Amino acid sequence: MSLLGDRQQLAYIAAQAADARVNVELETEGMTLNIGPQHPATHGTLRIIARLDGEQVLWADPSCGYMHRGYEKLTEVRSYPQVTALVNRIDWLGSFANEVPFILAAEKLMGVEAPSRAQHIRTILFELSRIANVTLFLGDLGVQLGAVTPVFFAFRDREYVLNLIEGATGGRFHPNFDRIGGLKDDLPAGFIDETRNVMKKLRGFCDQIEDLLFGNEIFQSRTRGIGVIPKDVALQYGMSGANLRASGVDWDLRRDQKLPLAYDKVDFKVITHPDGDSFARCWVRLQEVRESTRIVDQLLETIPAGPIMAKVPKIIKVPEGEAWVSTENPLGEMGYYVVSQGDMGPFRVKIRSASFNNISITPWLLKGVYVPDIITILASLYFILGDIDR
Amino acid sequence: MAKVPGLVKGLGVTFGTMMKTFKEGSNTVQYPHVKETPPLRARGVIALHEGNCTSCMLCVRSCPDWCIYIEGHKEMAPPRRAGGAARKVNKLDRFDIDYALCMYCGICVDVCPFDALFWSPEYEYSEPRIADLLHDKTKLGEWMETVPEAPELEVGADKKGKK
Amino acid sequence: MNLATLLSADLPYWAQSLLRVLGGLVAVLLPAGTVVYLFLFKMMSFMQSRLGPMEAGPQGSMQLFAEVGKWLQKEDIYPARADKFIFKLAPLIVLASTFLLVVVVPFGPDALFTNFEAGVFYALAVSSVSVLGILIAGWASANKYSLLGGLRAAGQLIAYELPMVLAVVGVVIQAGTMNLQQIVLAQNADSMFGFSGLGNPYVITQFVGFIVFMIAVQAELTQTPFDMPIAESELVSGYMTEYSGFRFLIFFIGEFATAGVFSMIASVLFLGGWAVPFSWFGWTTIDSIDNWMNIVGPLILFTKMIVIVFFIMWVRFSFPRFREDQLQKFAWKVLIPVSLANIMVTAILKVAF
Amino acid sequence: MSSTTDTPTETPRDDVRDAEIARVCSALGTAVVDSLVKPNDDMWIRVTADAWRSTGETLKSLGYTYFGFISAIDWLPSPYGRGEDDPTAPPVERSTVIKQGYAGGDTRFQVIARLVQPFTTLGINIKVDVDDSLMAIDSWSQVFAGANWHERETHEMFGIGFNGHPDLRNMYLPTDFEGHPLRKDFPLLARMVKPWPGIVDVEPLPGDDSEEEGVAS
Repeated sequence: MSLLGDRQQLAYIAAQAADARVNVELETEGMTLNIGPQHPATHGTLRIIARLDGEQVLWADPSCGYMHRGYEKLTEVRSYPQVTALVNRIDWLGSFANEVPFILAAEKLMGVEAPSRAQHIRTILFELSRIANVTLFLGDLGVQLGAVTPVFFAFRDREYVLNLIEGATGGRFHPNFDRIGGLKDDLPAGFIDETRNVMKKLRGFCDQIEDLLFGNEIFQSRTRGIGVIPKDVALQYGMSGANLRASGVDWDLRRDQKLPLAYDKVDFKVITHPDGDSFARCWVRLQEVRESTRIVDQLLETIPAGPIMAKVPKIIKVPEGEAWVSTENPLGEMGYYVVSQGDMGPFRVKIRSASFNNISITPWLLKGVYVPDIITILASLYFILGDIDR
Repeated sequence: MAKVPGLVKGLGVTFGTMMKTFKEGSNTVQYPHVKETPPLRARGVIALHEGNCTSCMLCVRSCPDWCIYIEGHKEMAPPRRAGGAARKVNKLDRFDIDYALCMYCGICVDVCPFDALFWSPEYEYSEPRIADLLHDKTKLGEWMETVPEAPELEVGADKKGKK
Repeated sequence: MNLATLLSADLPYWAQSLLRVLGGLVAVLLPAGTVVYLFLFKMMSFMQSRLGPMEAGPQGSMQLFAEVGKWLQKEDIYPARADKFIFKLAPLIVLASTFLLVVVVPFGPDALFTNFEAGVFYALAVSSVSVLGILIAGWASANKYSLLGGLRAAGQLIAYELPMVLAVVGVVIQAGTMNLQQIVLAQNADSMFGFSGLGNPYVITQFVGFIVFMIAVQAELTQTPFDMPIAESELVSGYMTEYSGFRFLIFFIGEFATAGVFSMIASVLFLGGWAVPFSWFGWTTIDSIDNWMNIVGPLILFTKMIVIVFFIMWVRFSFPRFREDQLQKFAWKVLIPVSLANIMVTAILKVAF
Repeated sequence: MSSTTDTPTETPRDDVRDAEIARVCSALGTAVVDSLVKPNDDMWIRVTADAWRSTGETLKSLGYTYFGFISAIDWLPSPYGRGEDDPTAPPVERSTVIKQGYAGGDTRFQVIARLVQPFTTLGINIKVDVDDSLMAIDSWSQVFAGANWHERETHEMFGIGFNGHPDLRNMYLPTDFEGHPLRKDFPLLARMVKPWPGIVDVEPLPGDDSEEEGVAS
């Protein structure tokens, strides 16, 4: 299938407008539908105000803030270790991945670098949290589209990953395992073997989901050609992660950016899809779980021996400066702009979360679709409310 | 070769899972009857070894949620060696952790310089009343029984490290 | 003793009526309960590799009663701006259509409520009454989601009534009667290509009609992949959003009782109903059937119903849902032409042989 | 190009970024007030407020097509510290001297944006001073569609206006909310409603007010 550009998006909208013309001739009245804040399809509390003509959306306006916790303000009264515990909660499904860019930014300001064993373990846990996060996405996708079963498979297999994370870090959802200069603790014995088993199970899960959902003709008819985002629009809106790669942009911060993580030691493919529609976004995520299991498998082979903490003072004061670090999180590019003025805590932290940018495209994207497509598009864009509102 | 339609494959997956559940049992456990053991490192509840606490206030001051409350007073203790001078020690009057506020970050356990706080994987302490989630020092002390040994470390770990 | 004589001669009219009412209740509630426990609780859980309810009764078999008890305790809430009279009426209409539907189902040679000549016609007509209930439920709730759900249901059920009727026309042509009892007899007395060991269940000769009928039933019952009127993830619960407690329970019973009753009708039309092939016992007509079939017949029908509901539920738990316009396209562009072609072929073959 | 004085003295050269910042600065001309390269790390430029919008357009044409974020920094040190003061004690004196960050600055508020060249991941942080009396700069929402929501958020959190923005409604807070939460002089209520438990100290022995360390056994 060729790249669906702007023209096709317009044609799609035009075709739907033609369908809607009947209604215009009948002079029907529009209706404002309030989707949310409490709605099964909004992964939390996103509210979408949609003006409808029949079941067709004339315009839609997402209104967030129901889960705004003011993290940028809270960081200003907390010390660096406390902020680490805090940023866990931004994207609560892949929380370890939130710590890493913040810790890396702090390390950059301090001029320390974690020992290679710590970097390695960080990368493993980073990928595990990506798997835990996207696994749930794949199940939830089914629920959004009306299939009840995939979500239970997703919970079943995510549980194995969460057990691994809990076994290593002590926290099931909020590990708080990173420290400036390394990690809190080393891996417990047996972690490597268990992880290998779990990765095998997860590849099985991917196959299952592919058979159950992605190969399903109904699923394909629901997602193909729905919510097409062309490449340049995606870049303009600052979309990131799988949403960007599904629009055919071959850009992955894991590969393209030099960070003190172990991604340069593994061989992995960056998955892209030319279509830019909902199906492409879901498909890219599915393939990325597979790719992540491969990354973890490779990393497990090569964990170097050694310490897990660099030499850092007991009471951490970060020197003055500014640093920006972003990583390829499960939801997309997650970055922290940390401004330090030499205190125990940061002076200002700008949290650039992926979902905020990803979801800001919705007013543009939801024009002219049907009500069920709102759900498809929101599900495929994959946002987490904590990541939008922070 | 004709491809199996996705609809049929999907039916196959659910049917296969049903058969598997029949034969091998489910992936869930029946919670109150069967309990899964959490990993040794699991952060379930914080236990207090009262004898080690010197009420140095470090945990209180590093708690991001302000959920630990300590009160103490100084008193004279008998000398450690015979003939030595009497010592001034901090005596702990109150050590409360409000689990309704705690966010289980583990910073207090990390900063404790005298090994008075430990994580226990115990998790069954929900309460009908939110005020009952404030655990005082006797209750925190009771959790000490459930604190496990730290797990062995994976190969390649730097063993000399921590407790 | 012949059941027919028991019903017609020996009992006074009120006792007959009472018996019929009790029979109707059993015929509606028993399938509903079985379907809910066996499929909604247990099969769904097993397909999702969990156990489902386990605490109430052995293997959770009393769970249904626990749920009913829970619903009955709940406060009867209706929205402030709801049209209260029809809001309360709506669930009853839905349930009534189920009861009306079960009336024509034959359970045995004599065990039937009515021996209605135009039974097929009546069943298809009465089954659409539930649309009225759903539509007014959606309207009276004064809720936009409910309204959308109700309208979707109306559009969908109208679209699917037609393929269903057309699919049944094939059966009617082949059997040469619209009486459901006669259709059962025709299937079991007949033979396929000279082989009478299985009778002639129309699921084989009318396979296309069977598939179309089952798809239409799936849509009629608003089960996934055609559950747009309910659509938890889009419309919260569609027309049921505002219902709670007892009224929700009625909707719930209605949904699964209708699933059971429609499966009975499907097994009557396509699987040979309550009977076994006549050649097994050397029967020829309805009068020669042994009397014990009045007891065994309902059990046979019940088994067949379970098999059909199994397929309905299996599909429900496996598939995502269609979009409303895709469903309409599917109904009008695929199902109706297919069933029309089926009618033509059946008619030609009927005339030819 | 010129670097500010606070660059570390002995650092490795970063030819890619040096060349890049030279290219950017020559394209922007007089709009650039200051610029800074941290080798192998990042680039900063500070532009004049008048040229804010044209900066965005120029950078977009230079290949910085990926929109990172827009936000602002309030450089005023917080008058409340970390909210750990003793309410009974006399108020703590805190410095109100503004210490600016990289690429300098003259005003209390600075808007910062980040743009990235896709594929090379070469990013640039653009800062602009926001005049205290105007409290507004031009909007980027016509340049980068994604800037729309970021500017709304910045407006809400800092009270900085964006001229030409289609719709500066609040994103998070109620419409009638007063104040701009991310300004440093906006108190964080969670830290005001109860005193810090860390204020209390171990009660000394009666009649003993010498500061002494607790003795560990």
